[in-house]
Amino acid sequence: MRDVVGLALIFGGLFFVLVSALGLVRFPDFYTRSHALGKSDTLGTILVLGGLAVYGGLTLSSLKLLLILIFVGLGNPTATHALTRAALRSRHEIWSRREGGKKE
Amino acid sequence: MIHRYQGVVVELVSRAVVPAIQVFALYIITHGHYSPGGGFQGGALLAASILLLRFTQGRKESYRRFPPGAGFALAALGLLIFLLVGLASVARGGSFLDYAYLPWPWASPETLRYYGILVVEAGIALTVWGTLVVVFDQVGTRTRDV
Amino acid sequence: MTALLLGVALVIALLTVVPVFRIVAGPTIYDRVLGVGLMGTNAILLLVLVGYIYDRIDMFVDLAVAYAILNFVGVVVVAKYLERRGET
Amino acid sequence: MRHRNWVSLGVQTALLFAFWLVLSGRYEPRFLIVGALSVALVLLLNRDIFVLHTVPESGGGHWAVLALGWRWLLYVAWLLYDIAVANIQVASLVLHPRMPIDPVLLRFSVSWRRGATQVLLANSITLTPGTVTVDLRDGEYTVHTLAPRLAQPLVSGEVQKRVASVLGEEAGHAPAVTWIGSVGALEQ
Repeated sequence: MRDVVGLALIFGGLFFVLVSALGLVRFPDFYTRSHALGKSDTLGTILVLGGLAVYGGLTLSSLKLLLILIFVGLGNPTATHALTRAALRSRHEIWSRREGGKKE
Repeated sequence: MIHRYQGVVVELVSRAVVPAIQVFALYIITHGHYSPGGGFQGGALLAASILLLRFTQGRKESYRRFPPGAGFALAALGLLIFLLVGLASVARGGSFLDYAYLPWPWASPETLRYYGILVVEAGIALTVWGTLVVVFDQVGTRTRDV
Repeated sequence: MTALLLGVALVIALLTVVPVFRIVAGPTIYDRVLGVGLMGTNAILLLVLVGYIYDRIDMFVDLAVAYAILNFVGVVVVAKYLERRGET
Repeated sequence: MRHRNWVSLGVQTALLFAFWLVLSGRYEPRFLIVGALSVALVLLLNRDIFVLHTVPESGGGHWAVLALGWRWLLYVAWLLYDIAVANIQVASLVLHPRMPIDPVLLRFSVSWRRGATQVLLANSITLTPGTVTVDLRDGEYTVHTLAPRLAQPLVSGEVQKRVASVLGEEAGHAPAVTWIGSVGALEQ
């Protein structure tokens, strides 16, 4: 039972890691790509680490996995924010459909 | 290069994360012979936490917490600890860093080895910590006006 | 079970090619740093998975914590540097 | 030092020592002593930057801390659900062959002044549907969104209300939102 739940979480996480990789390729500009790190990759990491913690059972290592999970959940959005902020401060323009933008 | 970061997000998250990083670094230092790591890695993590503060708190705040000269002092202190422990065993007829010969006769060799390694790791960590911060400060102030 | 985890680890290792592509192709410096950040989180996952595969999770999880910390510090510091450069 | 700074010092000590216990995994006296010394050293080094000092007092007596913890749990559960929804939306956008995105910036302000609440809102925005907090200055948020409809919870003020209730701030009304098409337009 625990194995099944853990595996389901791991594969769910794998899907989102895949989505973030795809997003990094397909999105047209930096700001849209940052959504891949800020969201998809964070959730993917949380799911995979959570799945591994469930799979491992209640051990010290699983608790440490939860610590990494909290750290990534706090650090990833902050890093994304720091980067997008730096880009905005440097007047990096956003891609917009209305202005018929071309993929960078 | 080091100016007050106006972004409250990065500043507050760093403030929350830095104590945790330092506790983790101390864990790495003190559990060096049971898990990966040891003095060098722990010292590098301590230096990373100071760099994070340097970048997110601005020069004035950050220099008050960790003055530029403190890096030299820490590095020297670490080296001194390392040499003292090493030479203490030489003085009692052992070889350099032979913990069993430390001048603490009522402790068993087992205990001596544990505390000897602990103190030496702490010395290495202090040296690495101080040196890395000094290197960063030098590079940072050199390139600031370029 | 180990075989499944090995498969997951292989897929993540293959996916790491994508951030590398972003780091090489750019086009802006921000894209490159973003690629580094994404590669970092993938590396954390790989470390933990390898720990389970080799049954040395107690050791690899410490490495993963250290890597997570350094990844965060690295991206924030580079972002801060880029911000200063951009403001002038 | 005011009373609530002592409380936050106590909470910080407990958190760090619990962190140490999880990391160390050895509970012989010598490791506990080393742990206590380490935590004391870290507390000494960082005594003036505890982030808990900036967390607003939620009123009430000693039970207030427990109530705060409970509200946090509820909030994190809601956030996890929202992150899942957000990612399914982003995934559908990424996997869609024509990729129907229409990125815009939007800008709104909040009335609360405490850093902790502002940061919580900023990171919640980054994690939830189609939005990334690009800038935050004096309570004024600049948000990048993949498509205007994805930012609906922000426009209606729902996210702001939830974050405010966690840390006991004034919720306020639905914010006045300005939509901005480009970074160039932001300058004026």
